[in-house]
Amino acid sequence: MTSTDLDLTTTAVPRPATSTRGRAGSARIRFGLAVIIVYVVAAAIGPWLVRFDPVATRTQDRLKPPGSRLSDGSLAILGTDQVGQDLLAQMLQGARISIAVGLATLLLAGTIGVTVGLAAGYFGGWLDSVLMRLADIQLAFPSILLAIFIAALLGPSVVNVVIVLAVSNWVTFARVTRGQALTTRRREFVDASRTLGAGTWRLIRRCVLPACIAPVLVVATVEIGHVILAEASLSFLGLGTPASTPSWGVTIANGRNYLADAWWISTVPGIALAFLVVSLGVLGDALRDRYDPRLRSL
Amino acid sequence: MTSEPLLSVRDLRVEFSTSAGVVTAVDGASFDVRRGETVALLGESGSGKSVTAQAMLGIIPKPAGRVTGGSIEYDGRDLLALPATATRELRGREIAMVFQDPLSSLNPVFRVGAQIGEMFRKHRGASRKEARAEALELMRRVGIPAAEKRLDDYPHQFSGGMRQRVMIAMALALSPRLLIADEPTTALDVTVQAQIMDLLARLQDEEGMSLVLITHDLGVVADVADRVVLMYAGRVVEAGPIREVYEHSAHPYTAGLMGSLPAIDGPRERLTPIQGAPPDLLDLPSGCSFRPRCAFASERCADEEPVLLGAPGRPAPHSSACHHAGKVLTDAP
Amino acid sequence: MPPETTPLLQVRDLHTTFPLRSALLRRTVGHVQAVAGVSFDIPAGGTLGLVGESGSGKSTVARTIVGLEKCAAGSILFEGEDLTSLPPARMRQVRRQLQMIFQDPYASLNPRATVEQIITEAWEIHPDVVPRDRFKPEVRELLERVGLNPDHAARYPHQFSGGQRQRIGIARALALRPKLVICDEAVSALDVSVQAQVLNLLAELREDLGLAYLFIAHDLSVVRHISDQVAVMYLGRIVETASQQELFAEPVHPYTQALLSAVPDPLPWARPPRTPIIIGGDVPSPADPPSGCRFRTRCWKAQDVCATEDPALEPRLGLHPAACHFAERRTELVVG
Amino acid sequence: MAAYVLRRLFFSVFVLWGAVTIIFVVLRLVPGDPAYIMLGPDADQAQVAALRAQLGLDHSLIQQYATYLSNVVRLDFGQSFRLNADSMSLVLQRVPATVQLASTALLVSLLIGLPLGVVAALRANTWIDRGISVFSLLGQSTPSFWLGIVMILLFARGLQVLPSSGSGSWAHLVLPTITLALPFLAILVRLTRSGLLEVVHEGYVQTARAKGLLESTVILSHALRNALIPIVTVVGLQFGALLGGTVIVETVFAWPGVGRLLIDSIGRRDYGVVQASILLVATIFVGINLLVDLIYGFLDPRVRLAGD
Repeated sequence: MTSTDLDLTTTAVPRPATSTRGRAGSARIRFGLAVIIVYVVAAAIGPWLVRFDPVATRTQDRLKPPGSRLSDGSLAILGTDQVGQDLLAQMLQGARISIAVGLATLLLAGTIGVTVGLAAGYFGGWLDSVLMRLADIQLAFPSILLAIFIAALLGPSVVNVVIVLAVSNWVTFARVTRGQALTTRRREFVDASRTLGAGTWRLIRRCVLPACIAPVLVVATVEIGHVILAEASLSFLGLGTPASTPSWGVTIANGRNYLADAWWISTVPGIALAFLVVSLGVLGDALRDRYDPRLRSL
Repeated sequence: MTSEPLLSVRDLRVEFSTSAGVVTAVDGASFDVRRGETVALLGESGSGKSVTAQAMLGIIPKPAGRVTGGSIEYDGRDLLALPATATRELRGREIAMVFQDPLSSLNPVFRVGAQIGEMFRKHRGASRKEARAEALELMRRVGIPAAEKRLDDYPHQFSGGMRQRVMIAMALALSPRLLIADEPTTALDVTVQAQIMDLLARLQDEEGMSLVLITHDLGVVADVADRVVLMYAGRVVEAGPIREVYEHSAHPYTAGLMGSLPAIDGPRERLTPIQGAPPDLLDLPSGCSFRPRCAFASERCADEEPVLLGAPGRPAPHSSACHHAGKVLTDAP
Repeated sequence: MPPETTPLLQVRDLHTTFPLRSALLRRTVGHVQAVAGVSFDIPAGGTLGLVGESGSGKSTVARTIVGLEKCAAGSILFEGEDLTSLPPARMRQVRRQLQMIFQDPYASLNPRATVEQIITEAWEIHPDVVPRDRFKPEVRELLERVGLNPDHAARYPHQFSGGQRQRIGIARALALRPKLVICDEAVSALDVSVQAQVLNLLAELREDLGLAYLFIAHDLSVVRHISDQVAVMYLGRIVETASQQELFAEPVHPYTQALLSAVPDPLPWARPPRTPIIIGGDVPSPADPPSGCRFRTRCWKAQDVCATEDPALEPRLGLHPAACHFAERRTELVVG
Repeated sequence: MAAYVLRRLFFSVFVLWGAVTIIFVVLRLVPGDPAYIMLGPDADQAQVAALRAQLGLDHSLIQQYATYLSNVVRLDFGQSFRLNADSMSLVLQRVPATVQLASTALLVSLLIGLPLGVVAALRANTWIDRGISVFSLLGQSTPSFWLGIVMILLFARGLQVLPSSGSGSWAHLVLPTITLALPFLAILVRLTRSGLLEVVHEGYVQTARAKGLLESTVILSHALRNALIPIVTVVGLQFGALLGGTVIVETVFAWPGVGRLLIDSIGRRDYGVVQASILLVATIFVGINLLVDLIYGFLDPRVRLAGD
């Protein structure tokens, strides 16, 4: 009965007056989206503008610092690597791979995770116990180790990276979806639909699934940054994408041997990678603050 | 009962910043609490009664909420003008509070004995052993059976009624002169509510302290309160001795509340509820906030905000903030 | 009740249990009897008030009748058909005449659906009730019926106040043209002023549509206001049942007497002073109910026999049924 | 409490069994002959046949699983053909180095991360909070292998104040520790901040204020103790990421730990060592999580007393 009195104080507290700032985090959302759009556009059309040939080697253009003129008269804005490849071209190609791997992994992990989470959360009982124990085992196993193990056996390839990362990332989606399904299933409006005679499928489709969309999207935004980082880590270890499709991780690993002579090979792709992941993090945080503050621990 | 007020709230204003805008939760509330008396602070959702209590204790959640005007004089000192350390010293020692939901109000990770004993340890510098003995004594006083055994239990191991007794024991630890109870029985069952109200009345009698009972339930306080202060949309709309106010309501809101209550005896009649919904604090009407729900409303009510004045033709301490108080009094059954 | 009319709803010896799981292997190690043998009738157009405190099982009774919980034993006869043994297709047909209004006006409406979608869902599930092209006018009519502005059909629940939301919940329950509506604490979450509005609306609807109610509440004044018959529950059982007039004027079970005595009275000065009955303790856990009479642990009249012999719910003192070995008339509790 | 400990112990064993089984399943799921994959393309027929016999590949899948389990229980992962030694003892030799690195990183993270998180929460929405949040976001987003390289560039090659690789002295420990600790520390800051912000609006914190306690007592005793409860679980799980991170950090800094052995063994297709390393790290992780569960039970009486 005093709930409104209390609501007034509790809901008001976490943020200062937002009247001057518009809706929660809209500036951060705009920033994150803008950066991501730039990356996506660069990844999509960049390789068309700056040609990249994975097998070309031009020994006369090896290890040129950023801003150098190359033997064919072109300008290497970000310098060249140990075989004379233009670093910018390589990075644009890398962006394409990172984003593609990230999206494909998310789609796969998300589909598996949401399905498992819905089943566990909605039906409960032994199905929930079995699925969630499975998720617990998965969580109790450091995911990068699992990824390393599978990748070591499967060998480096883009498809394998996606599979490996999806296997180690579905749990987050499953847990969030399960939690949401569980709380939604217990809400009175679901009971109300049941008293009207609604069947299981209708309840999942009309009541439970819509309630899961916002948190799943938030998780997806946060997770895609993690996935891109993990992909780069695997590639750095030589277990990710093969040398013919050099992702940022591969380029950074290659540059390690030339740190003394060519610092840019390792540092520049790292900055690009970190900036993308930071932007995804900013966007994810802002979306979470706006749509689902309960997911803070992610 | 001396007439000298222990606590005197004057023109209190409290604002909250919410995502939807700034809300005036308390808008110029004034009332007194005299020594040893029981005052009921009555109101529905959004009336500002709980925020008023928080302001009295100096625990308005910051930074969203802030007191923007008025004074709260306690024993001659303005609490709002005192430095933070001074008001903190008063809390627990002079003014104590019991909250609505005893489960969330007790710390789940500490034993109840330690939570009660903390009052003695932190305020009086008592040793662990002394604090424990004091806590035990208090638990017995508030009627917790097998208190020695329960001293080392955690809040989740208690029932709702027992938890509220623990809260009361904690509040009474340092024999405060003013106890504020914010909806102390709302979360409890009827039979347990009767136990807690009985306990509060007994303890007040023993301690001779002043008691402010905050509630939405007109019936709960009728037996125990000396005076009642009714709030609506952050303002005091009617105040006076409880029987006088209940039996001769001089504000249409009070009269409406009385008409909304189904009776426990006598013939069953159709209820005469108040029209409309409780006020939206973000979008209050001009003049009298109750105007849109009021059968007596006139043009004057839209233009001029009514102030708290003596109810016409009624004995002195009864006041009402209504331009049509006289008509309300004569029209009532 | 005259024997020639079959009651609309007959509940006989209803039991509802919840499994109690062990922490270690999550195996079922026992059962909580939330409802332990409850029987009552509701005639067409009648209202039964079911009162009790938390843990009494009153809400579980409601949820079991509408099929939200599984019935462990006993029967639920609706117009003579047993809901516990009907084939699924017939069940859907019967159950739709039995609708529910929920407690929480915030949680009981899907926040992502408009008022129109909330109400028409019933007709989508049961396409024979209202043809699709009649949806809009029927929604308007229903909204008007429950006192809402029909132009607000496209709004979302959060745009309404608590009382208005509860009206939407009532409209949804009425969409399938039920004969029985179960109100599970339907007014307890509302402010006093709004609660009275909704109570008046429920009374109007009963008169206009010939509805029967199972009205569940913890507030005795509210139950008294709306019910014809009243049953008092304690720990999964009915301890006393009578007509509204008789129960409030001459309660014979100690628990009912204590409940009545504890009802807050806004005008105590208007009647002779009464000695309140304050019972100690709390409701015991339904997982481990006391032997014999379940109320004996809090009863001031309890004797040895109460621990060994479960008192039957049968007419006592020539009055109405009560489950107490030491039933006693007490009229001073309420001046009638 | 006893029931709770027993429950968590049971679960730990269950998880280890699951990890062992996952390795078995993955090994068998990969297309091709496991013996052939493990030995690599340049192995001769005799070697393959010998390994097939050792793994029991001629038997049914269930028998293979039984053999595998019994080998694991006896810590028998076979001989390392490349290094000519028992696989498990090879791994065990490397454990101290990894434990040293991981525990230093954990300690550093806790000592810096928790206080930073508390400060950020107490100064929520001020520039201090924003600064800490930006730091935390950067820490979480910076790829650790890259950070390691940049730090080698800066401190080892540029300023020449710290060694770039290898182990032996405390100076060797500095850069790997920072690299390994940063992401973990960042998460800790964030969890502490949000956890504390969540509980400061709880009723019991209001009660603590109403009791007239010092603000520091209110926050550090009443609020933080409750905020720690969810943090502890997540910290336990995130410790897995820290252990995984050792693989990368050890590779970057040529730190002679299990992680580097693992990567080297993958390169050499020395799968006995690979399995042994992974299972060992998994065991450490499960052990840590058991410890975390016990701390959790200690912090939250509701969990501890649930079984009683």
